[in-house]
Amino acid sequence: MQFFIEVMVGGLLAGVMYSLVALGFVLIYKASGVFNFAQGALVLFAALTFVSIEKMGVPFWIALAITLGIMVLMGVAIERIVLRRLVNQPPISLFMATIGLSFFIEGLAQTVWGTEVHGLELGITDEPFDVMGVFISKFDLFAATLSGVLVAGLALFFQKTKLGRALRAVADDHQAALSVGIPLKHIWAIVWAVAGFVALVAGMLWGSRLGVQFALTLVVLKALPVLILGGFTSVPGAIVGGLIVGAGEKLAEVYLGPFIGGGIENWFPYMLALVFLLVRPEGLFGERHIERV
Amino acid sequence: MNPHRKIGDVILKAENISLSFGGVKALTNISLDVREHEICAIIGPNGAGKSSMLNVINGVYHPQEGRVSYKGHVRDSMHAHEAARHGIARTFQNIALFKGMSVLDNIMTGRNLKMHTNFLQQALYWGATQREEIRHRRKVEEIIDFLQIENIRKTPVGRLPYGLQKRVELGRALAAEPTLLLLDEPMAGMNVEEKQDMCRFILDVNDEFGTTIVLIEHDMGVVMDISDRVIVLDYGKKIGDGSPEEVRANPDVIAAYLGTSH
Amino acid sequence: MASPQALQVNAHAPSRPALDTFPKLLLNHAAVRGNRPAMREKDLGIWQTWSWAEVAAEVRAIACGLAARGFARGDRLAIIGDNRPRLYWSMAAAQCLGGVPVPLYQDAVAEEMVFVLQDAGARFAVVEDQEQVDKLLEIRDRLPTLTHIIYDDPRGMRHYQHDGLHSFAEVLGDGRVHHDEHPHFFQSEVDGVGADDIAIMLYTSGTTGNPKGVAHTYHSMIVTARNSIEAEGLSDQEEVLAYLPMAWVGDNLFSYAQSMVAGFCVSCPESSETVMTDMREIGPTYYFAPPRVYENLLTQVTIRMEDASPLKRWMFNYFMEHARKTGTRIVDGQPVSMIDRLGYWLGNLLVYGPVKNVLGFSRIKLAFTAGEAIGPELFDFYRALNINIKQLYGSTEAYVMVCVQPNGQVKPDTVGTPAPGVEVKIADSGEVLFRGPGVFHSYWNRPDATAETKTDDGWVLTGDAGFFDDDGHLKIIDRAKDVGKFTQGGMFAPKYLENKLKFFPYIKEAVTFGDGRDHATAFINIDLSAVGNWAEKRNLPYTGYTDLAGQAPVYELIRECVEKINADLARDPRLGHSQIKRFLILHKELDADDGELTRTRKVRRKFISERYGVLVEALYSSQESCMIDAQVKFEDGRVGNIRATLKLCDVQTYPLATA
Amino acid sequence: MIYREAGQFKINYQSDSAILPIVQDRMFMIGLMVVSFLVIPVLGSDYFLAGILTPFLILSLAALGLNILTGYAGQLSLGSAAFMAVGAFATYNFMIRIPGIPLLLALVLGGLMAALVGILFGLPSLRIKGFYLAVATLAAQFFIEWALTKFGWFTNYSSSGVISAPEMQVFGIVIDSAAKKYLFTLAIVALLTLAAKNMVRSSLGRSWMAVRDMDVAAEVIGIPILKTKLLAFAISSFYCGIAGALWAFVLLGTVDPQAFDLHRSFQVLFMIIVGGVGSILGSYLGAAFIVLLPIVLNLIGQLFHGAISTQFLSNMEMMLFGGLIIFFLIVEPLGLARLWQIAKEKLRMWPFPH
Repeated sequence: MQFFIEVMVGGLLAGVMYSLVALGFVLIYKASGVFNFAQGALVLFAALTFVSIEKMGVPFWIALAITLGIMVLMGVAIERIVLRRLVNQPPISLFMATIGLSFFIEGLAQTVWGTEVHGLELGITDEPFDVMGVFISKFDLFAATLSGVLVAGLALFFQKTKLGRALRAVADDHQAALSVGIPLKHIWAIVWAVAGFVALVAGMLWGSRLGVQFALTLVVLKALPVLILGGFTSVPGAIVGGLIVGAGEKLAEVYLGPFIGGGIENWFPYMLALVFLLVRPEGLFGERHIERV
Repeated sequence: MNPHRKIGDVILKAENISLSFGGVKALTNISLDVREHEICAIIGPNGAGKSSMLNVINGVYHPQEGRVSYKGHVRDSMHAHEAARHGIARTFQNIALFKGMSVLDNIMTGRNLKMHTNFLQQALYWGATQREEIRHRRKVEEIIDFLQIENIRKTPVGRLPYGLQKRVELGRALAAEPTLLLLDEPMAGMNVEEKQDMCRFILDVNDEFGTTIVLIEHDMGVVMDISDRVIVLDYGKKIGDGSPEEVRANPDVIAAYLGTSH
Repeated sequence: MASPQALQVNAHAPSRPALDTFPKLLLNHAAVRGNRPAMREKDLGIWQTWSWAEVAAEVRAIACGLAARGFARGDRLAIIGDNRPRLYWSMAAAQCLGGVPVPLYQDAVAEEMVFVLQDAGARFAVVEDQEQVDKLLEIRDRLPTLTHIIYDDPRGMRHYQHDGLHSFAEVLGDGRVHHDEHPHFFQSEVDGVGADDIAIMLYTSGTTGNPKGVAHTYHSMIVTARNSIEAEGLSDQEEVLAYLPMAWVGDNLFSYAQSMVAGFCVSCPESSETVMTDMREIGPTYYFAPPRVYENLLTQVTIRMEDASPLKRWMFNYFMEHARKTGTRIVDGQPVSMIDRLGYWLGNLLVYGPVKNVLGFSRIKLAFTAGEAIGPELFDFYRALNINIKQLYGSTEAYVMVCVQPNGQVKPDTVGTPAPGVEVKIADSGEVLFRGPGVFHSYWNRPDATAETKTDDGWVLTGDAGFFDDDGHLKIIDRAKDVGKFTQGGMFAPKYLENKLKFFPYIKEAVTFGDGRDHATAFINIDLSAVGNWAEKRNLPYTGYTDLAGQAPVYELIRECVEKINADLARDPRLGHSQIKRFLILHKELDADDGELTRTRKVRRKFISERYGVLVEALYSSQESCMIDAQVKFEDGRVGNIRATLKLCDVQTYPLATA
Repeated sequence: MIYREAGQFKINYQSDSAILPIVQDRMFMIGLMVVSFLVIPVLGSDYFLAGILTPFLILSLAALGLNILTGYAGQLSLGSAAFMAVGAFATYNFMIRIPGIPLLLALVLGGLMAALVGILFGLPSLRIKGFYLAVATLAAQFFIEWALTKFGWFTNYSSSGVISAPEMQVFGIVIDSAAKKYLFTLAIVALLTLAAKNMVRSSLGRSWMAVRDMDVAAEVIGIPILKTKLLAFAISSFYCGIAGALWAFVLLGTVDPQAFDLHRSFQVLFMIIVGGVGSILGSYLGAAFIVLLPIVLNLIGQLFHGAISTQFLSNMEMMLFGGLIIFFLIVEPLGLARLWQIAKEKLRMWPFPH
C-alpha cells in the first residue's frame, strides 16, 4: 500500500509537470484556435537558450530575463510571420503548420546553440524526504509547486482580469471579439508571449531533470494525451489531465508493465486517452459542440 | 399517369415532437402531417424551430420526445443515412456542398446509395464499375440538363456564385430520386430572377417526378404561390396549419408572424 | 439515342437510280458509309453521335410518322428551332414524302411568324421546344391550315392538351409501326420524288415589304453544293458546326445540302450560349461565319491579351506583326524567305497554333465569310494565322453561291470571281446580275415578283451595285437603289464609304452624304470604349461621349482615319471621286430609340439627313462650326434636348491614280 | 502551349471521364512509362537506381497511402510509419513462417495485416475528429513501435531486434540487382497508383471527399460515414504497409522498427503537404522533393569540402523542411500538384492569361 501511494504521488507530481507543458497548448488554443505542436520545440529552445546564456557567465536571473525576452520576441514573430497569414485556413492546416514550425525551431535551436547535452542546475537537490512513511522527491515537489503556482496564476488571470476575459472572448468568437473592439492581433501576440514564458519554465524544470537536449522536444508527446483527457480549452482540464496521465502511467508501468514487457509509458497515456475519448469525445472539461446544420 | 396536384395519403407523420439543446427548447410538442405529392411550406420567424424540424424529419437531430413515421415506418430515432435510404433528401440553409469537388462530382455523390460495386471493383475500374459510373453519369447529366447548369458541369463548386450553388445542391438532392425532398430556404439570398428559376424547378420537380416537398422559406410571395399547405411555427410551437388562404386568415399567425401588413 | 434497328438499305439491289434528291443521297450514305458519323449533338455532357445508317432509320421513322398523320406530297412542313438533329431530320423526312420544308427564324416573335406560316400554308410544324409551341398556339387561330404541331423537347409539355400537338416520340413510334405495316411505302415515296421537284422554301428577310418564299429544286441545290465541294476539295471527312439559323440559306447549304452530298458529319452545339466552347471541342475543318462573328472573336483575343503579362504581350505582338507580313503570303502560296519561314514556324509554335487552338480553329481547312463587308484588318488577322478564310458573295435566290474568292487570290475588298457554273454580269445601271445552276425556281405564290427578279433567259437581279476590278474580281459597293450620283458624274456608294470608315476601331457608326452634291461628306460616331482607351493612354480627360467627341485630338485622330480612306480611294479610278472632303463628329451616339438606327443597327440615312439637315448643309458650306439642338430619348424614357456646337473638319484629298 | 485540344471531343462517358482525357497528356504518360520501364533500368547507375529512384518510389507509395487517408478522406494521421512497420514485419513473418510462400503473396498479406491494424486504429474516427484523431494515430505510432521491439516473436527472436530479408523471387526471377529491385518496385507502385486513381474517381473516392468536405451533408446523402472512413484507413494502411515492406526488403534488406519511427511519419506527412493534399500526383512530387532535398543539400555541403559539418547540414535540413511546410501552407496549401495544375491550365490557355 505504501508503495502504491509512493508510486502514485510520484506520478501525480510528474503529472503536474505534464500539465505545465499542456498549459502552453491550452493558452494558444483558447486564444487562437491553433493546436500548437511546436510547443515542445519552444520548450527546447527556451531551455537551450537559457543554459547557453548562463554558460557564457551571465548570472542566473539576468540569463532568465534575457531568455524571457527572446521567448517573447519569438512568440510575437511566430504570430506575425506564420499564423497571421493562415488566419482563414482550416484548423488542420494550422496544426500542420505548427509541425513545420517545430521542425524549424528545433533546427534553429541546434544550429544556434549546438547539439551537445547541457546540464541545468537549479540548486534543488533531488533527495527524497519522508512524509508519513512515503518517500517524495524534493525536486518533484518543487517542480510541482512551481507548476501549480503558475497554473493557478494563469487560471486566475483568465477568470479575473480584463485581459483574461478578452482572451476568452477571442477564443469563443473571433468576429464577435473584433466587433466589440478587442484588438485581436495584440491579444494573439500576448498569448504567444505568455506561451513562450510557460515554455521557458517548463524547459527549465524538464531540462534540469533530463538535461537540456533534443529529447526535450519529446515532452510535447507527453502533453498530448493530457490535452485529450483534459480538453483543449480548459486550464483546470490540463491540470487534472496531467495528474491522471502522470499517476496512470506510473501505476501502469509498475503494476501492468511486468506482464506485458515494460516500457509502456510511451504509449500507455495515449491508449488511456483514446479509450477515454471514445466515451467522451470532447474531453474531461471540454465544451460539448453541437453541430448546427 | 399524371401526378400533378393529385395529392395522396399522408406519408410523413410527426407526432408530439419535442427537442431541446442543453435545456433550450427548440421544438415543443409539434405534430404535423405531410401528404404524398404535396408542397408543404414551413414558415415562421427566425429561431422558430423550422430548421430543427427538418433535422428531426431526416434524422440529423433526435427528438427527446415524440416520434416520426415515414411511409408507415415508425421510429423515434433514425440516423440520417437511414432516412436517405428511405428516400428522404434535403438541402441546407447554409449551403453544404462538397467544396473541393466539381459540380458533376457533387451531384454524383447524390447517387451513391444507388451504386453497389465494391472498392476492389472500383480499383480495377473495369466492367461493372465502369458501367455503373456511366449509367449514373447519364442520370446526373439529365439532372444537370433539368437544372440548366450544363456550362458549369466541371467547375469546382467553391468557385460558383451563391445562387448557382443552391441550384447544385438541389441537383445533388434530386440525384437520389427522393420521394420526400426537404428544402431549407432554397431561395435565401437570391435575386428575383434566380428566385423565379428556383420556383420553377421546385414546381417542375413536384410535377414531373411527383416528389413530395417540404420547404422552409421566408419570401411570403413565393410560399403563397407554390405551396399547397403552409405550417407556421413560432418559438418552437405550431400556431397554424392549412392552405395558404387559411393561414393568411389565421389571427394567431397574423399576430405572430405576418404582422399588420396583411 | 437512335433506333436500334439501323436501316437495312437494299445493299444488293441493282444500281440505284440517280442520286438526285437528298433522301436518295441519304439512303446512299447509309449504304456506303453506314457506320460513319453523320450527325452529332452536344447533349447530356457528351457529343451524342448518329451514324448515317441511324440517321436514315430515324428519317424513315419520322417520314412514316408524318405520313401516318396525313402528310402528303406537296405539303409544307414548317421547322422552327435552334440547330437540332431532329429538325434537320424532319427536313429530310418531309423531302422523302415529296413535301417542302420551310425553316423559320427561331427567334422571331409569334406575330412575325404569322405571315410566313400563312403564306406557305404549312399544315405541319416541327418545333424545338415549349417556347416555340407556345408561340404557335398563340397565333393558331390565324393559321387555319396548320393542323399538326410536333415538338422535340418534351420539357414542360406535360400538361399541354391540344389537338394535333404531338411529341416526337409519338411520331417516331407511329412511324415505326407504319413502316412495319407498309414496308414498301417509304422506298416508293422516296423514289417518287425527282430532281425538278421543289426541295425547300427559304424566306428572305424582306427589308421592304413582306418576306418572299424562295423555292429551290433539288437540282439547283445539289448541283450548287456539289460544284462548291469539288471546287474547294471537300470530302466526307470534314467536321462542321451547325450554329447559324436553320432558316438562313447559308446554313441550309453548309449544314444540310453539302453534308448530304459529300457525306461529312455535322455537329449541333449544346445551346446558342455554348457555341464558343462547342466550337473549341469539335474543331471544325470547314467553317462559315458572318464577319461579326470573326470580329467578336478578334475582340476577345485582343481583350484577353491585354490582361497578359508584358512579356507574353510583347511576344504576341511581335509574332502577330511577323504573321501579318509573312502569314498571308504563306496562305496564298507566295514565295517566302527561309528566315521568315523559320520565324513563322516559331510563331506558330508560340502564338498562332495556341491561339487557333483556343478559338477552335486548329483544324480549319476552309473558312467562309459573307453577308457584309469584312474589314481588311480583321481579314488579315485570320489569314495571317494561316487560316484560309475567304469571302463569298451570294443570295438566297442563288442558293448562296454567286462569287467566291479563289484560293491564292484573296483580296479583302472584293468577293472574288464567279462560282463554278455561275455567270455574272453588270447591268448598265451598275446592278449585278447572275445566272447559273443554283438559280431559284420561283417565289412562292408570287409570280409577279418572280418575273421582276428573274428574266426570261434566266438572269437574276441581285439589287446590289458593283463592278469587276482589273483582276476580274467582283466588288460589291452598295444596294443598287442606294447608289447615288455626284453632280459632276461618278457613282456615290454611301454604304461602301461607311463600311470603310467603320473598319477603323475608333469609328462606331458613319453616315455619308454626296448624292446630288459635288463631293462626299460624313457624320462620324466615335467608338466610346476604343477612343476612350486611346484618350486614357494619352491622359486626355473627358466626362462622357459628348465631351470626348468634341475634343480636338479626337478630331485629329478621326481625320487621319478619313485621310487614309481617301488615299485608298484615290487608288481606284472608279471610286476616287468619292473621297470625303469634310466630316463632323456627332455629339450623340446614333440610337435606335431615337429612330436613327434600325433595330438591327443599320443607319437610317434618310431620316438622319432630315433630322440633322442643318449639319448637312453646314458640311457643304464653309462654316467652321455649327450649332445643333436635337431631341433625345433617354434610357428611362424621358425626352430631353441636347444642344451642342459641332466643329467641322476638312480632310485632305488625293489626286486620282491614272486609270 | 503544347496543348492542341481543338477537335478532341468526347462521344461517350468513358472517354469523358478517362484518367487522361487529353491526347497530349496520354502521350506524355506513355513516354514516361517507356522511359521508366525500358530506358532508366538500362542507363541508370546503381546509385541512381538504388539510392534515389527506389526510395523515391517507395516513399511515393507511402505518401499516396497517407494522401488517401488525409488528402481524400480528410482524416489526419501521424502514424503512417507505424503502418509501414506492420507491413514490413508482417511480410517478414509470412515469409519465414510459411515456407515457399511467393513473395508477392507475402507482400499482399503483409499489406492486409497493415490494413487490419489500420482499421483497428481507425475505429475511434467515428467519434473523434481533427487533431483529436491525429493524436489517436500517434497512439498507433507508439504502440506499434513498442510492440515490435518488445515482443521477440515479431523479429523471430533475433538478438539485435534487426532482421534480414530472405531472398526475394518473383516468377522464378531472383531480385538481386539494383535494376531488378527498381523495376520490381516500379511495377508495384505503378499498379497501386492506377488502382488508387480508379478508386478516387469512382463512388468510393467521392464518398471520401464528401466526408472530408462536409460530413453532415455526406451522412444526409446516405454515405455510411464509418464504413467510408474505415475503408480509407484500411486502404491507406495497405498502401503504407506495402511501402513499408518494400522499404525493408527491397531498399534496406533489413527490417528494423527504428526505420519506422515518428520521424518517418512526419516525413511522409511533409511529402503530402509539399506535394499536394488530395492529389495523387502530389504524392509523387512531394516524395521527389523530400528525397532530393537532402541529396542536393549534401552536394552543396561537399562543395565546401567539409567546411560544413554534417551536423550543421542536418540542422539546416530540419529548418528547411519546417520552413517549406510553413511556406507551402501559407502560399500554396495545395502544394506542388496545384502549381503543376496551374501551369497546365496556363499552357492550355496559352497565350491568353485566362
